[in-house]
Amino acid sequence: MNVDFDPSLEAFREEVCAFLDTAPTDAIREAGRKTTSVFAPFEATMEWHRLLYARGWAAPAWPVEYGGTGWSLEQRYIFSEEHWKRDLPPLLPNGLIMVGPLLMELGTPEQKRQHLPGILSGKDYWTQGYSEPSAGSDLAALSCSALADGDDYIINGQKTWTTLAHKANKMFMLVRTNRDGKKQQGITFLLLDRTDYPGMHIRPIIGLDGVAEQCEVFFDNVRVPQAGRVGAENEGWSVAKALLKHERGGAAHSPAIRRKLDAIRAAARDATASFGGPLSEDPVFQRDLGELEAEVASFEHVEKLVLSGHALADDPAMPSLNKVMSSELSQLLSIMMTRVAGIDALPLQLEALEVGSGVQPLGDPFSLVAMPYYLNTRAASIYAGSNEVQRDLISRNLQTVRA
Amino acid sequence: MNVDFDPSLEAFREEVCAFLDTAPTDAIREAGRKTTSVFAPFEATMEWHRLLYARGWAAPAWPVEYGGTGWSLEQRYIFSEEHWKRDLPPLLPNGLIMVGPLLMELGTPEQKRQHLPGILSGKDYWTQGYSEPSAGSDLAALSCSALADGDDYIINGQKTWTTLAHKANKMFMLVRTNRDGKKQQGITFLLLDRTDYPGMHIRPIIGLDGVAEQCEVFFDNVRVPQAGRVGAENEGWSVAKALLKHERGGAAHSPAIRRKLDAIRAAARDATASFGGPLSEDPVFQRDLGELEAEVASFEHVEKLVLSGHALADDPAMPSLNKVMSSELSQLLSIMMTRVAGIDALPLQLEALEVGSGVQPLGDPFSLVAMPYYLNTRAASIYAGSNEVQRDLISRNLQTVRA
Amino acid sequence: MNFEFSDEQVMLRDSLSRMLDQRYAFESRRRIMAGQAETGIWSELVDMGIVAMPLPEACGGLGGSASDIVAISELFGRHLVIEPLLPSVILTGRALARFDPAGPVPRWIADIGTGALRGAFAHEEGSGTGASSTLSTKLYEGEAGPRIRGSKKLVLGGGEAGVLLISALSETKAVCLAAVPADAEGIEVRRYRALDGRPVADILFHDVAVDRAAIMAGADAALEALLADARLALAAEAVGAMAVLMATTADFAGTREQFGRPIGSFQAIAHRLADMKIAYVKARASLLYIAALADSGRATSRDISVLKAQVGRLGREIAQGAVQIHGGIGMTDELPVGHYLKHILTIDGLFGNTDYHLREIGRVVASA
Amino acid sequence: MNFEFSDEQVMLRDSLSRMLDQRYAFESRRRIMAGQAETGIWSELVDMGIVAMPLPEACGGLGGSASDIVAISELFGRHLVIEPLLPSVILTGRALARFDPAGPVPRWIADIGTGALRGAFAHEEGSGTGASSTLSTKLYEGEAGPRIRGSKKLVLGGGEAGVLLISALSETKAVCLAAVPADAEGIEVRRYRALDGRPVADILFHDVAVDRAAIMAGADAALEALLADARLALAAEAVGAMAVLMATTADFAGTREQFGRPIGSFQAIAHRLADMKIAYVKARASLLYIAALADSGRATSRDISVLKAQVGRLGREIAQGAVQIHGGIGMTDELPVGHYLKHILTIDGLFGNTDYHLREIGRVVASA
Repeated sequence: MNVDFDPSLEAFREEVCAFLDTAPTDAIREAGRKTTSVFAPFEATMEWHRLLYARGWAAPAWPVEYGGTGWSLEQRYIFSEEHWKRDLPPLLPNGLIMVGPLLMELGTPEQKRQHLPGILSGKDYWTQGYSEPSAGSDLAALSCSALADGDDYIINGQKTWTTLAHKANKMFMLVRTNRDGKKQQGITFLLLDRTDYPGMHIRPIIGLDGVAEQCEVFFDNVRVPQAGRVGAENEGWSVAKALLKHERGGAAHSPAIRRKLDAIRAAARDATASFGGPLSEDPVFQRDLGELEAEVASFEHVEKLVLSGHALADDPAMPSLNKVMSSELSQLLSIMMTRVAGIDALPLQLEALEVGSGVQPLGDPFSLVAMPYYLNTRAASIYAGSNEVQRDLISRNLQTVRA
Repeated sequence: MNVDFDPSLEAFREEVCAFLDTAPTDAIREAGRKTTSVFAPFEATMEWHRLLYARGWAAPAWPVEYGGTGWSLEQRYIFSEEHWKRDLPPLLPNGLIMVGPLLMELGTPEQKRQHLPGILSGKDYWTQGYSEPSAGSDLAALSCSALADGDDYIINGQKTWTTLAHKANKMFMLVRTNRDGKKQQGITFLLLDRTDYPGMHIRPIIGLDGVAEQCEVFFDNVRVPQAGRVGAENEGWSVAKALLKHERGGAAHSPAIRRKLDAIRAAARDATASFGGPLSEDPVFQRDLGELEAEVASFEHVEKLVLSGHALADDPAMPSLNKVMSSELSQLLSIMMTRVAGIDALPLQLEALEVGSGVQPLGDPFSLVAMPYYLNTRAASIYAGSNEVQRDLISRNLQTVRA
Repeated sequence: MNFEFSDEQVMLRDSLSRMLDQRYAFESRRRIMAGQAETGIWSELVDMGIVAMPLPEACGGLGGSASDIVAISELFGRHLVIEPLLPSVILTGRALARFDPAGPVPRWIADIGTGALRGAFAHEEGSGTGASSTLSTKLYEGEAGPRIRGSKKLVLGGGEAGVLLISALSETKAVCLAAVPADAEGIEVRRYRALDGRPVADILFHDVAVDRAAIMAGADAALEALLADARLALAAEAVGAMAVLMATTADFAGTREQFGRPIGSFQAIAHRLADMKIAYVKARASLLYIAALADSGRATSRDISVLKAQVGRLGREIAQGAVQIHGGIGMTDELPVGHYLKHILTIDGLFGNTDYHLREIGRVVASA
Repeated sequence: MNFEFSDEQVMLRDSLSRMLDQRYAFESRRRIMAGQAETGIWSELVDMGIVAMPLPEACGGLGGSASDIVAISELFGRHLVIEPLLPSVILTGRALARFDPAGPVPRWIADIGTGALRGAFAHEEGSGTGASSTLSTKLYEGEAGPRIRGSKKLVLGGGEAGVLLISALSETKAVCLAAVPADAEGIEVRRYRALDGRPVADILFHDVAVDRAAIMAGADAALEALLADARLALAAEAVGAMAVLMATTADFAGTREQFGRPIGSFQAIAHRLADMKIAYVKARASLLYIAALADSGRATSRDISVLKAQVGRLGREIAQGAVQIHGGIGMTDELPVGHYLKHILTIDGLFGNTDYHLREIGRVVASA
């Protein structure tokens, strides 16, 4: 056994640190500190995307031929660790982690040529049009339809939970092209090269945290080119499954989670316990922190075993295991954040949360983000396949790895 | 609103206390202290049953005409409270709470005459023959058969989890008399006036806690009189449901639970915390004790509301709610007991646990019972309708009481 | 024993429910909170006698008992009512009624009872516990009479109040209560809204002069009573909110279909709903039992802590379950679900959260 | 990074597994424990090199690493093996190898390595934490040389050992380790079994004379290493036990039918099994990661505490789930399930339980 990253990677780590310490603008750093969601504040994060692109580091997971870094899994872990340690905003995932890798696998040469450069450079932002009001966990029940008409499709229907659709200029979506047979059949995967087609209407939805992160998108006879279809007509379900593989096989979550725990520890040293003294010295807090630390550590260990290529990585339930573990750890951490913030978590401070608003928060920066993060993170066990669905999947793969 | 018992009951309480303080023998008190199950040590508990019978108090819930006390619900609660406060062994339930009240409701005059006196006096002990290896939560799947033959039934098959069958001289059971139709049909309820019929074989089962509390009973062409049938042939399922109503409508559980918490509090004052000092002054222990206290208090409040005739008592889910709450509280308390006992809970001390063994335990009496109680209490969420089944039932009655 | 509301309480609850159903439905409330609709709710509450209810009869009130407060507050919770009954009447009004009736105090009480004046209780200084041991606001003897110096946070209704009831320590470290007009010199108010939309304020007292007749020295017991009232009323609000979450989530799970059947027919959802019901039954039983105890004057601080801790813990369990079962739609501002969650979380944070009260219970119980 | 067992470790595990499958199946174990069968297991373990494995090469051992100990101990846990590898070799033998090689010590180590002698580590005094700060056993200078006075509890294999390794405080309160023959005058042994059937003993030391050559003064680091070994080996046993519970419970749920279908097809059971798998994956990942850390000499006491706490907590979750899913049959002594539960609970109680280690972690982490 060997617990270390390849020692040659220390030089790499230093190179990463040097850039991350100097390149981000104040607005980018502010956006990082005010990130209360998987989706960091849009404008500043896209600015950071473009700076990383200029450095050649926008796509750690992409192969070099498409402008990626060609980094190993270990390098990517190191980059992620250092990125999180500095509270920088994570790049928005839909292009880089979802549709980009999908196009590399299944896109036509023309689709790759047309879309990959804009994803890489941060010129374009893609929203995901999957869920519908009646098709959530049961995604295959979707009914938003596309009717072939010449070289086009005509789309009618509605999508919902289209994250940041109001900021996006591109959209990938699933549409129903056939109503016969099993509901997983008759679904087609489409790329929309604009989000302002005539007949498209985007309505932002205010979330629990007071922020418009999600949207509804309505389609009223929207005519889009068939050239945007990925894979064959009616075979979009398998395209979506291929995309899911990329989404879930993506970056490690533990550096982000570790960072939240570090923020909690730091805040606890400044906070006062209910019964007096620094919260960090309160035995009850210490016990609960100890439990969180143990859980975070075990999650890191799982991810590092997977990263190292341990047999655990081949467990067919691993994507679901990781999703449940990471989402529920995030939720536990978010509760602990509100607990450490105490009553300073109770003011509603939407303006102070906006990047560049210049509004001073009532409490400290940690308390400012605690409750919005808690509220936003309630969704972590709902989106991307609810945790109930994930547990169903895990329960179908109960064998344990012996090696 | 009014929170008090009827003030006139104080005299009653004093009368109860006076008897409970003086009547029990040393063996009875020892049995109470060594009770680690719903089923207290058999011999001493039956001795206590007979002493209470002599005082006229064996059956607080029975009507006077059958030799019961005729006490109100409040009087019964007071009796139970004082009984538990003194760590006396609870009387064994199968006769007094289950088959006795059932016979009052559905038994023939002859069955009442034959069986009720022995139940009341403690001469007889009844075991329950319901579960079978393939019929646990799904009790209606039972297959142990009874074939009518003249005035008799001939029984073939097997029962399991027949508590204390090896100590019992009577048995009530469900048998299959018809295999057609729905499985709930074709079941018959039988009383066996002996447990030593030719062809009956009783095998005690050692439990997790090392004690033989449960048994298997095998029937090989056992001939029993049809006179023992309660209700009509093939209608035993509704008889069993009537019995269940008595079982669940029975005594309050909160006095027993409160008593366990009191024992924990007392033990914590003598125990040392991991980091030094009395455990009772340890902040982490205090927080966990506070949570237990709050849960116990809420459970008491639920039972007192039900006792007072509050609308909550009419909630059709109340028996299931009470079963889940009381069983899971018992389990939480049992875990806390092992925690307070610390390493003194780890020795296996079967001999010291026997009433009258005279074997000194390695640690204190609290530590002696902590682990056996924990182990035995794992069954609380399994027996009498597993908690999974109870939650199914609760989920069918989700309306809440407004009054 | 009897834990039912009295006939009078039931009648009052019925008419209050009717009024709130009509006037304070979720969409109306949204418009009211956005300042898009005039609210006449407060004056309706005055007309119904609800504003005067918590005050002693000697002060022109209706002598409301603990269970009266619970009866009303539970309905406030069901409707997410943010009218200032709690800060103005239940806290400030009832506390002022314990002062010597001298100086401006009787007039303030009378005006609070008619709804003409609003009061607020400026107590919190940051610990979140409500414990008097955490006070650092000073009541001291200035050159021209008593003055108050200190800062208070998260004062419910503090921005709209005409009179402020302040907790402070005297120069001998004795707990005092003092009342001042909100427009007195040296008072600096920063208004904002709490998570659940309640108007709150941080208030600085820069050596504010206090009328000697508006001071209660040796106010430990009065403060304890005040905190018990606050916790009881808030707990009732929380239980009211839980009832709505329970009912709407059960309904939703029974009608929302995924995979061709109601999601409530999936055992994972069904059992979570069962756990929510268990939580609700416990919380409501404790509310009614402890209200009855309080009516008889026998609710200890341990009992109040049990109630506050249970509604915090069980309320969170129910609210988080409700959001999860609603799925994406439960994450939006458009549905009431999230507002109830935020209401319950806000209540948990006021006058001692779950964790604080559990430790208080443990402290008392372990050594008892 | 690499967290797989080496080829050598895999080979050793394979042959050990084969041996235990044949010779230590549940029914054989039951007979062995009831004294109804002769066990040749210990001598087989000697022959396989497993007894010598944990000892340094300089002492005639095979220089086993932390991951070697984990590789073996995990299989011991899978089979509920109660042979004294842990007390005799991993604890006593390895610790004695850190003593100055003088007096009887080298001979004891050699005999432990051949299996001819058994050792036991007499450390626990009642706190259950393993912390040296809780020691009160005294090592003092008597008239005719050093002596030990004190009492120890729950000494694993203490009744069968020929040599006892004792932790004690010197007259200057320094932590010492000392070894004495178990038949020395003044040693009083009370044998019993722990919950999981392990033979244990309480041992009183009535001013027992100690060979000065068998004392290690200033033994803080040695004791820390000893405790780390103990915790790592016990954690590995626990993870082995969890694996069996996970597999047998999943199998049971897939075949046991109620209501006309396998109980594992009910979502409540399926999700509980899913949670058990999550727990197992976490516990095993931490075991392998921290074993690798220990191999490189970089496992801190925090890491060891994380592992011990996780196997305690997650092990209990899995074992309780296994009993519940098995239902009535899971409550019997006849099925292995309950024995694994008791094994896991016993492990949790040794050298610091979950609660203790979580607090230790929190203490270290909060101030770091």
